Amino acid sequence: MVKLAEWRGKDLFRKYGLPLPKGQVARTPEEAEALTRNGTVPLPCVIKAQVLSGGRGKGGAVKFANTPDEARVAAAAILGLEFKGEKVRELLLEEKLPIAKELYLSLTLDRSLRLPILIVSPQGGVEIESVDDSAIDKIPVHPFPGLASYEKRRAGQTLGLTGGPAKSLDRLLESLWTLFQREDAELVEINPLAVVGDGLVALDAKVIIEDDAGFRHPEWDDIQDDRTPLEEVAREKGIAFVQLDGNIGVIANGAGLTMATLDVLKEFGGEPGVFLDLGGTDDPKKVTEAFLLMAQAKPKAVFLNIFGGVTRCDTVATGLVEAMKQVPTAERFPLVARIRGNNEKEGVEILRAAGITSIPTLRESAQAVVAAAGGKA
Amino acid sequence: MVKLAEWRGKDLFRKYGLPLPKGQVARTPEEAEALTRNGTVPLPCVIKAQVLSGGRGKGGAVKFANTPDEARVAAAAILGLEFKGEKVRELLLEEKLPIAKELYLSLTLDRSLRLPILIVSPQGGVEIESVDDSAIDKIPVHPFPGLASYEKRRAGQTLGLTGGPAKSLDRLLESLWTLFQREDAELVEINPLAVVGDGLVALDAKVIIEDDAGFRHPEWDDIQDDRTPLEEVAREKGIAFVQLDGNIGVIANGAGLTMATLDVLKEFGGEPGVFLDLGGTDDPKKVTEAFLLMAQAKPKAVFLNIFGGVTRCDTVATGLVEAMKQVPTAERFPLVARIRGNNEKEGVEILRAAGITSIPTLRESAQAVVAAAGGKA
Amino acid sequence: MTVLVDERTRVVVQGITGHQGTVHTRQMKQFGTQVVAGVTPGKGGTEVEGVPVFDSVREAVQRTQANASCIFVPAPYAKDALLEAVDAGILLSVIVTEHIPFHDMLVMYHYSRSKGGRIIGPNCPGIAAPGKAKIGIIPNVVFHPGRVGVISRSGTLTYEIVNGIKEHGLGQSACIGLGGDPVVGTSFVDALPLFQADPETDVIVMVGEIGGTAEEEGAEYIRHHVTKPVVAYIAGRSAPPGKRMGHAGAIISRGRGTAETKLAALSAAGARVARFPYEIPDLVAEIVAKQAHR
Amino acid sequence: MTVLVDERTRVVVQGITGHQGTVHTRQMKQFGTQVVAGVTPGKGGTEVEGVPVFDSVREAVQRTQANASCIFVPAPYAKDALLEAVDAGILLSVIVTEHIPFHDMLVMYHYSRSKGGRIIGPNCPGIAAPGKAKIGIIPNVVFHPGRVGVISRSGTLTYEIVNGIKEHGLGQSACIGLGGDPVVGTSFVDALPLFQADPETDVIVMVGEIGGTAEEEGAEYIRHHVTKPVVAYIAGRSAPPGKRMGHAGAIISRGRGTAETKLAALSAAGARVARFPYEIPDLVAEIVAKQAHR
Repeated sequence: MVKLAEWRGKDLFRKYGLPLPKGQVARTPEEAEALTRNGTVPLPCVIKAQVLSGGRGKGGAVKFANTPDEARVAAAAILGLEFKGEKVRELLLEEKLPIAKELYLSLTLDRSLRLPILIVSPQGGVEIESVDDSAIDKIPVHPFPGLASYEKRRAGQTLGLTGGPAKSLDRLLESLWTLFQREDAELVEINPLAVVGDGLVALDAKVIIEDDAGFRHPEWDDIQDDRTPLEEVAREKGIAFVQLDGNIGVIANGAGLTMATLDVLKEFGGEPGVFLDLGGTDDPKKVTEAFLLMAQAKPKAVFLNIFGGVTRCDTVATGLVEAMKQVPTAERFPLVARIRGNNEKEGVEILRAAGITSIPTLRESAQAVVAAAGGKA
Repeated sequence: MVKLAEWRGKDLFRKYGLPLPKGQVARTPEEAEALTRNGTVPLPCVIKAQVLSGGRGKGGAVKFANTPDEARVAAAAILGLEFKGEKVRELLLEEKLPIAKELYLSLTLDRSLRLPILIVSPQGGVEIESVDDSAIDKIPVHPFPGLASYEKRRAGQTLGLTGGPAKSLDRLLESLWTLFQREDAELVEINPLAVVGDGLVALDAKVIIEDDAGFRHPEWDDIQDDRTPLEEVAREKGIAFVQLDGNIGVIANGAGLTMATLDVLKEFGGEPGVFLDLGGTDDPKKVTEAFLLMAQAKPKAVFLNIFGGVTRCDTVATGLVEAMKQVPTAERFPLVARIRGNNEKEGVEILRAAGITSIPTLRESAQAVVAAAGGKA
Repeated sequence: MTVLVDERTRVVVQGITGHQGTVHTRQMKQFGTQVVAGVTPGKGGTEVEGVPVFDSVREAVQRTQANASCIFVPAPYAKDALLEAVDAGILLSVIVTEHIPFHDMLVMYHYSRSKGGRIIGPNCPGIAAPGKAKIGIIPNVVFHPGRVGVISRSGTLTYEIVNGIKEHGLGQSACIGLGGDPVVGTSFVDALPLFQADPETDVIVMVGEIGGTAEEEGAEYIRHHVTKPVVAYIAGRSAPPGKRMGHAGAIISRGRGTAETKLAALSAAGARVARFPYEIPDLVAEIVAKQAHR
Repeated sequence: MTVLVDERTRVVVQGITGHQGTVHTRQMKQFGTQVVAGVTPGKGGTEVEGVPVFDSVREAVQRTQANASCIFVPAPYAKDALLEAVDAGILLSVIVTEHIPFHDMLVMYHYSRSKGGRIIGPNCPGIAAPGKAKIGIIPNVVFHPGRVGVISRSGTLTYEIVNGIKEHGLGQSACIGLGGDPVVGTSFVDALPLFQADPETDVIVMVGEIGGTAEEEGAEYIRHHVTKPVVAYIAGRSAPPGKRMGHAGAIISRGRGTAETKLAALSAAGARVARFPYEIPDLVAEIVAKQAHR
């Protein structure tokens, strides 16, 4: 799941021939001024912070400018803002267009139908979650025949388009469908999609690409995402790692078991701070790496909960003991372990030899780690 | 059904990135000489008549040349040849390659499976009809997932390819499949497909495109086909018209009825010379046009056999009477009519007024027209 | 139900506002068919021959519970029309349109089938069960209710034969015109079991033509699964190879699809083979007479 | 047959020569499964764990009558592997491979379905029926033949729970790991009817997690069609929205897919809901004890 910044999404849109306002990225106030002064971005223009979180408008991250000087001032005001933890480093400057109507349009996956779904609403410019279901049309699209003309007509009808804008929609949907498939997108959202004159223009572009398809998209390699630096390192190592707000680090194998472990900790008053899913591995080095990564997150205590399958208990124990050697004494954390399943005996023995006791039940081990972290259990 | 000349087929192949020998079209002996002299076509080269019928090799329509002078002489020998009724006007000159092996490969429609089918054989360079079934592999390809990698591997295995040629096959099949679908082809055949060095080269190219898909291929408009001039005129008017060897012209409505009428005539000793299927029409002008077209084929007698459905009997009768007025007396032909079905009475009456009697049974009317043409009935 | 259609069949006509659509809507209604809706995008809200027109099949189905479609839209739009019908839940579609590219038809056929749908045609006259319902363009006048089932790749030749059966004092249980294209939604092997299973059919007439192997496959099916008497005719005995005889599917290519092999296969499968179209009613009458004697 | 597999299941392992393929072929055989063939293109003619290896699934099926597939091939080739299995006539495929792009899986799912095939997974531990057969990677040791059916979106959590059932002195009729991806071939609504219909299953355990609405749809199915007792657990109650929790499918997006709505739906449908994984065996034992009393 890689969210693209608006300007990257619009670069993709441009590649597939979708209708966009004239615009350009700026990284300094001076650049913003120059772009508007030399006509690259016509005036009046809108200046938008390129951050991944939504709700920019309300947060002061979108401003308008009528002159190059105004553009510089606005750019200076937005650049460097912290926006939901994300610093603004890029701005998108775009011509301000005479909007007749704002619509909503997206293509995403319907997990239940197991089909792509085209979602349209005549109420654009607001979050789609806030729009009443009766004003939203959901059109499943089957990948075999692809997006059919009758489906495009249906979308046009729901959006209340006729004439030029309806024709524009036809082409736009064709392009968007191609983009959705070829770029392995999880979501392409245009909100608002604006009626301007006799056609349509995509005022915003939200694109989420599926990183599992990265093997056919070498061009994605250098794309920044909204992962934390540690999450990014974990991703490169093939470890599922999510930073949360608490102080207990959880290492488990398997997404379900890891989540269940978090749930149990929370139930006993603990606050999980790291979700680390080892996945299936029988390489002790990967386990060591995972632990060292965990150490970098500076947890108050760590809970290791393993049910051995593909990942054997002795492999995990070996990797863990090695990791503990490598963590400087000052950075060590209390560790509670529970290892069960394949090669359990061997694993428990390896841990014991290193001075770590494996507590066999989930309840007791969870309570122990919450206590170690200073929680209420 | 439009058969493309080899050079046109190869132009399409080139567009889709299929591997071809270096080559160029020549229309005069001098051009042939120049192309080989200036290196456009490397020597030694092969010079092939661009005619649509097969078996060119045996017919003296393919020659080799080692020098520009030989190329000119060979070109002069081939140009102007009559080949199964078709005059040679174009030559394809191509470099002669060191062929390690000749294979067969085609993509066409399997009507029973209702699927495209990939046909491969390690025995290339001969007509596929003469190859034993055990040396042919037929691989159905479903349009939903498209040509799968495992299908390409299977083709490579049947062709006995490994290493470079196998990799070349992979790319070639991908391109050919794309061409087959995008160009609305009925048949793409490469025979022989040659192993040359570490790769593959398409030595011949047979492409048949489906003219029903012409609405999405304006680029086909100027393509010559192997239709006779009258057949071409008929095609433009939307009349199914086939010239045969006999002397009785048959006009009927509907392909099945027209064929059945031919069969009956033949059974009674007649020789059908024109198959003219009016199709479904209720425009008397179209009927008139069909008759005038028939007159141009100079039949000894004409049999009109109509069963009125969409095409009403009175429409046909009106059109026929109008046509008879327009045919010069000298070119008139004996006409036997049988009109049945929708508005039969009205039609029979119109014909009677013009001096034409409709014979209601197929047997008697067929016998009458065979007699009129001087046949044995 | 006789075969595929009956009094409960509720037809939506796609392309109803075109000339053909309008004419045949009238004739289908005259036949007694429940034509409940028409569809032409942009013409929703109007009426044709007393039938309400909608902008989409989905709307037509929601409002009128249409359960079968008759498609008259021009070839370039036919694929879309069929997909629309299938996605609207319609499981029986008769496609009259001719000149649909076979690449389109491959998608239409396999998509429809994956949803459990059946296509008759394209380039076909449709299906009719006298006294019950008709979807398509076979002239009403040739029919008379009876117990002869007709399956044919032809159009007018079918009318001629069906009419001949009527003129012999017999009638038809149902008639399916499969269509003359290389790829058809319903072929002989698909249609034969319907008539074999139909209690209202005593004799089956099969009208084939040159091109492809649909008749040979039908013969194979007859050999193993059909117990009712079959009378067969093949058009195109005198057709030369390599020439497309009016129908896109009627072509002898590379030595395959000749009338001889088809006739031999049908004959070997136990079908009575007619040499002339006008022999068919005679053969049928003969069989019916024998059945009556038993 | 219990559920999907039994003694007649003949497994071909696609990607058998890889590390995972080899290890799990051995373990499947140890479980008692008939692993009859392996496939790795280019490795035909070799053997792995006593199992003959072929170049193609078609060949494997022709020679060994394999009727189910276990797919271990890497994500970029998984789509092709599944298509190959389906085209070779295999109607049950377990895909262990993770990280398959969902766009690929959409094609795999709909193509397989159009041919009447069923996919378990991808990114799943597979299916096992103790004493009969196993396709996939669930550790053999957690099983004991019995009458509890388990359906789960998780891997190791399932092992833990299945093992807990065993440690309670109970056993399993079958266990299906559905897989953790957003698009899976078999979902709760597809698996529930199998256990409901299975005479060897008395209780159904359903292990869900956050993301999507598969549990809600399962609950709806339970409400209308399942008469057997159901014990349910949902992992991810403490997960924050917008974060992918290990599984590609485990994400709360735009307020949908929370544990709360799932638990509420299951509870309303009459399922017993466990708050902790270790409560599941207790609840199951309680139900079994009551059933014995009746």
